[in-house]
Amino acid sequence: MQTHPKKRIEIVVEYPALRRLLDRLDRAQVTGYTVVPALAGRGHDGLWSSEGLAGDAGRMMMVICITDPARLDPVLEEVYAVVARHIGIVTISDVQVIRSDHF
Amino acid sequence: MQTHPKKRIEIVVEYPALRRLLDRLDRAQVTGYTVVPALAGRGHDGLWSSEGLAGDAGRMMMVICITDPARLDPVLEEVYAVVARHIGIVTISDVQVIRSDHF
Amino acid sequence: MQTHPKKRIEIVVEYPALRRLLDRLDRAQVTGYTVVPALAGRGHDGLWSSEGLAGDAGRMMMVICITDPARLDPVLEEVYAVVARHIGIVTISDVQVIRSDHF
Amino acid sequence: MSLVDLAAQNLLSPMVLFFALGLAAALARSDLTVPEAVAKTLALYLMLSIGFKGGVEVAANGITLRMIGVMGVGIVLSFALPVIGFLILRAVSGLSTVDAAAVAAHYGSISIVTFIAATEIVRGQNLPFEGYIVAVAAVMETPAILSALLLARSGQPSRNGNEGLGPLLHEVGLNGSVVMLVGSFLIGWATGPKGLQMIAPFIVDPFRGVLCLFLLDMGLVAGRGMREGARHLSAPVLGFGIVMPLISAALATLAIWPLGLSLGGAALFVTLAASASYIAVPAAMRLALPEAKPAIYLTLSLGVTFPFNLSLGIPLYLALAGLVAE
Amino acid sequence: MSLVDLAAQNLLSPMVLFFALGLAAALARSDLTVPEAVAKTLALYLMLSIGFKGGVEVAANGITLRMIGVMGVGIVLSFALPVIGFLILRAVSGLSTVDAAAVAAHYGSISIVTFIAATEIVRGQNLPFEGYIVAVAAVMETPAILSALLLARSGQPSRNGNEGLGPLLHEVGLNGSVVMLVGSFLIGWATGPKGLQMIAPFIVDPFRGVLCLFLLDMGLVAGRGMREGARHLSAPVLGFGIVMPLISAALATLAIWPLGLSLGGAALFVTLAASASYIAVPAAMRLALPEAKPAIYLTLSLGVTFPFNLSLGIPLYLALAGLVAE
Amino acid sequence: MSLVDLAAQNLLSPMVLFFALGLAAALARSDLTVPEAVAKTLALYLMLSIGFKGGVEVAANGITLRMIGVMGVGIVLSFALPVIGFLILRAVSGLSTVDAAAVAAHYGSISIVTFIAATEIVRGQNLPFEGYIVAVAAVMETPAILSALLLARSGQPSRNGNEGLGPLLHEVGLNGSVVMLVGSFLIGWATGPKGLQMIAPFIVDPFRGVLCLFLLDMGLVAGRGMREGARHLSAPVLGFGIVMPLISAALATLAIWPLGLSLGGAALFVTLAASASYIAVPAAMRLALPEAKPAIYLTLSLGVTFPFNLSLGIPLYLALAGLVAE
Ligand SMILES: Nc1ncnc2c1ncn2[C@@H]1O[C@H](COP(=O)(O)O)[C@@H](O)[C@H]1O
Ligand SMILES: Nc1ncnc2c1ncn2[C@@H]1O[C@H](COP(=O)(O)O)[C@@H](O)[C@H]1O
Ligand SMILES: Nc1ncnc2c1ncn2[C@@H]1O[C@H](COP(=O)(O)O)[C@@H](O)[C@H]1O
Ligand code: NA
Ligand code: NA
Ligand code: NA
Repeated sequence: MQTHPKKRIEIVVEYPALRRLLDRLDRAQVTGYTVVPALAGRGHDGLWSSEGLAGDAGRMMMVICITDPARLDPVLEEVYAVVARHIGIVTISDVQVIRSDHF
Repeated sequence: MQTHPKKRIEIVVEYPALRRLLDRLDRAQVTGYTVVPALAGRGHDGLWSSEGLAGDAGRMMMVICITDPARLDPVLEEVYAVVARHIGIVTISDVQVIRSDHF
Repeated sequence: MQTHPKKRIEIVVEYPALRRLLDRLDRAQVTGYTVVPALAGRGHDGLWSSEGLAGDAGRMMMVICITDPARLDPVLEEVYAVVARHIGIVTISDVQVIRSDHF
Repeated sequence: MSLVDLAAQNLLSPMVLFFALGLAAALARSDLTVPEAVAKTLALYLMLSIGFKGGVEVAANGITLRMIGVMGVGIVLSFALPVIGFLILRAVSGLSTVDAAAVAAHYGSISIVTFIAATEIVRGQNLPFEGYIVAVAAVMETPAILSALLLARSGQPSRNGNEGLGPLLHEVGLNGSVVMLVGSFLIGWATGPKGLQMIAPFIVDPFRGVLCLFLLDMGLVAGRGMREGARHLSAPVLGFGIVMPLISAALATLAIWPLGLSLGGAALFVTLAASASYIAVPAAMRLALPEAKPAIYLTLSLGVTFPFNLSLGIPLYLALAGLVAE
Repeated sequence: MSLVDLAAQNLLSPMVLFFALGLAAALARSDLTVPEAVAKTLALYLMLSIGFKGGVEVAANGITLRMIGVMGVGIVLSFALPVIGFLILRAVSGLSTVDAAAVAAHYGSISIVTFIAATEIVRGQNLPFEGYIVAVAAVMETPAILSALLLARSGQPSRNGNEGLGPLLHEVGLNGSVVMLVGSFLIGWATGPKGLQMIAPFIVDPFRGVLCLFLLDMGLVAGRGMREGARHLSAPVLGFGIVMPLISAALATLAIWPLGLSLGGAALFVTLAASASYIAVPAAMRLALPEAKPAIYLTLSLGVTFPFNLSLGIPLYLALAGLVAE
Repeated sequence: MSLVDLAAQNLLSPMVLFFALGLAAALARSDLTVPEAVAKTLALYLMLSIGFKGGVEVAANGITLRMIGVMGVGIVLSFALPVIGFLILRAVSGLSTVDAAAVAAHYGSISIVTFIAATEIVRGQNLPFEGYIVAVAAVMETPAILSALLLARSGQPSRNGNEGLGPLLHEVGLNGSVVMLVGSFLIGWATGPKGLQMIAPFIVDPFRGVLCLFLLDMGLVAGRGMREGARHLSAPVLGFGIVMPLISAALATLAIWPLGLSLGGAALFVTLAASASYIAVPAAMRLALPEAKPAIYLTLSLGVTFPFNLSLGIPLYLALAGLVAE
């Protein structure tokens, strides 16, 4: 099958900042994103786990966004504006997709 | 450590079509797959969130399948047969594994 | 934006072995990791699903760890020490990050 | 009690108010949510409870000819209502064949939560009702799906192709909510009042409170759906979401006339006909008619028809039932 | 009953013991956990129940001038206490301006679970209390957040920049737990004792048992926090977690004196002032002051102040209230 | 009541029927499921409730020499039964040393849900039983794991190497379900009947209904396991899943003879011996003996022995107990 190169951005971010991050992605006009729950983790800010939490502070989410290489930089800038102030990380990788027009 | 190249297929698909997708993967004789829950997302078909849903329509799942590069095309064809009709996306990326025979 | 190459290790492992795996990652002095729940899957050891399980045996988790290419091998050795004896798989891929010092 | 009094009293019940709270919270973009795992379990609980209690009453009263008659009428209505709905939609709305068929399927099938809300209102008026109405609800869930598939195919060359009707029927018939409802009904039937007594503190006493929590969740989901889905609904489609239940109710009232149901039972039967599925049918439509847009049928069923039925519809159906019941 | 007897009796209540069990299990690194979805739902349940019951009592007793007075005092305290806390922290601890402001916000706001535990203790002494105290709890949740923001900005040039106060107020005011508490209060008010009777087997009878399960979970989370977060807390900060509640309690006792609350009501009011938020404020701080370290404020509020209040604080506040109540 | 009557009555109880419903649904590939978070919580609830109630009865009756004797016999059995099971498996099945040891561990340990189901049956016959039997259940959970490890090592050179016994004992002893059971027992003991009265509407009244929901879930999981795991079980292994409980029951009946337990207590003790773990031991085996195939031990314990005990086993053990009880 013919495939087309895209970029996959993977963001791990604290839950209270999620809505802001998604608003930023909308603003950057990405064609879509998917949110996956994270259960636990460790980073510079220490260990965390969502087990037993009744509130939102202290939970993390993973957001995956497939975007065109040409639009990577503006999207990263919006993402970075949120993640720089909040607890979280960003990674970028190369992927292939089948229907290029979808993204 | 010595590693071997494989392909990683990542599929985001609506929950009601999950069983069909997995049957297709079985048919394509992949050696395995892993299903990860998705919480929310946006795409051409709009925003969705699984929060509060009592039914299955309106939820999405993420399926990850590691496969041999040589068998990528037949697997993609099976995957595409489901995803083309349903709400969902497919991405392919390069990965390395340690035990080649496992996949 | 300037980006730096890192390695992304993705591990699917049975839940009872998770604590050991994370201890090993700590021992290998990775800067962090994220744990994502898996819902169901299939591999050489057959089908599994966490639906309805009251206990921990029979569930799987996905662990994602971003690490420096220079430290990939020692990390993989620790990971392998756990996964070789337990149900699970390991894949490695290339990613880019923005802040190199964070990892 | 007059229809207006009944409606007013219903609007001020904790059930309706918790639904309204959820609706308002979602429309105001509050982050209030009920976790998915809990929403699913509350639905299982409601079906376990309503099914079990229905079965216990059948155990106490036995199978009657009337019961079989009512079930038969229910099945016929579930087959027939989608055809009427489909024709109306094709006439007045711009929906495609497939979308019209998918929407129509929801209105031929039933909403178990609307039904449960109606049982609480009926009980609040101290009206007894036939326990087997739960079984009627169960048999009315799926025929509408078949009707809709035939209607959808009428409009287009068969390209459902690779997935046959067999697997679909299996998936729909063994859908979790159907299994839970029917299974609990059979267990209630088998164990009778003695079984009920054993588990009543779980399935009877806290029932209404659990229903309030579930309705809060439904309000949240409906509100979110209205926010996202409203732009997919044209005025004629919106109107359909109110008018179709009234048509279904009228037909059901006529159909049930000769059968001599009690007032409570007739009100519940009319409510079933007027209600629109929001769990089983949407999932079936995603499988059988994936081309149909879920934003239309989900928003209409959950965001328009359900609130209408819960607030004004059920009191009205009770009044309608009064015209034909014993 | 003497203070010592009351404290001893409280320490042996199932509530406190289940919290202790959770704490011990987490400190011993047991893998006991309550799933997140369930913990969230238990919190919703507690707020639904406490809000609804409060509303029902207001329905029965009407709005009084005293009620308005108590709410006013509560709002003033919620604004003022963070200032006091902030000044103390800046004087005795090495915390940065932002960290001190964030910690202080928690102590100006309230903990609904501490409040609920106090209602159970008050009820255990057969003391009635004013139903509107729940509304007081609701209005005391957010003013402290505003105070803290102003305090934090006093220390640094405004770089909160791109996200204004408007969206923040929206997110805080429509926070799920606030909506649930206030919404249930209003529904209880609207439906009154008749509504309560309908859902009492769900929201009243099992309430204490559910509270035990929730406190077990809080113990688990608090213990985990103590294990991870202890190294972030210096001795002065730790001390603040005990002393600040006492200061707040003393001020609240004085402030409430002229208002003539019942003994039960006064004890609950003092408890509110002395309690520290652990759900709404932490989430608001992550949005408004992301530079503040959550390891400090979460560990202090949940790992130090909450256990202190639950075990020794509440009996003490009840004794304090005895000095000024009618 | 005759054994046949008792078995028939048990087979028609809501508990057994809900388990059967789950089993049937899973075997028919229905998509009915109980969310994992809820299944875990139902298990916690059952352990909280059974532990607390046991502790309350010990508080009422005090510690007796008999209690210590029964606990001692329980510990000895938990150590000894795996040895017997292991020898049988090695003789009749083709299982490897490690697989045989892992399976045997499950049969030396206990199943708390089987125990709970037995308490309901015993209670249904109006038979009182000793409250401390819950503590006996707790002490019988882990010795079997140690036995199995020694057995497994007997067959192979020690390559468990890098992970010592210490961490394993910690993980097993502080396993969430053990902590919940023992902790609740101690809290029940500390608070006594007064504590029970406070939370009875949560832990006593709805108990049986919650048990039904949990058994539905166990049926679903067992059915799924049977579908996937059946091909891993040879005829001799399947037979072991029925015969071993009978052997354990017979030995327990003899062992308990001199101790003068009540009929209810003896029936529960025999049930404990005959039951096979399906939560604590599988998790321990994944850690201690990862080479052992979970498809074998999980399928056998949950898919064969549990249904047998729930339906026919418990009535039989009650009859057995009748031979030796006071
Ligand atoms: N560009 C994207 N990046 C990540 N996930 C996406 C993207 N586009 C779509 N998705 C996911 O796939 C689902 C279906 O996409 P669609 O078919 O475009 O509505 C969305 O709801 C998202 O969860
Ligand atoms: N090829 C694969 N692609 C994705 N996930 C896999 C694959 N193989 C195995 N897994 C996951 O790893 C688990 C254990 O694999 P195994 O040890 O082969 O049974 C499986 O149950 C899957 O969840
Ligand atoms: N190297 C890493 N690999 C994977 N996830 C990470 C890594 N570093 C941080 N994370 C995730 O991002 C969260 C926030 O990271 P930090 O801001 O470093 O505390 C952590 O709690 C982890 O869940
Ligand atoms: Na209908
Ligand atoms: Na306070
Ligand atoms: Na046993």
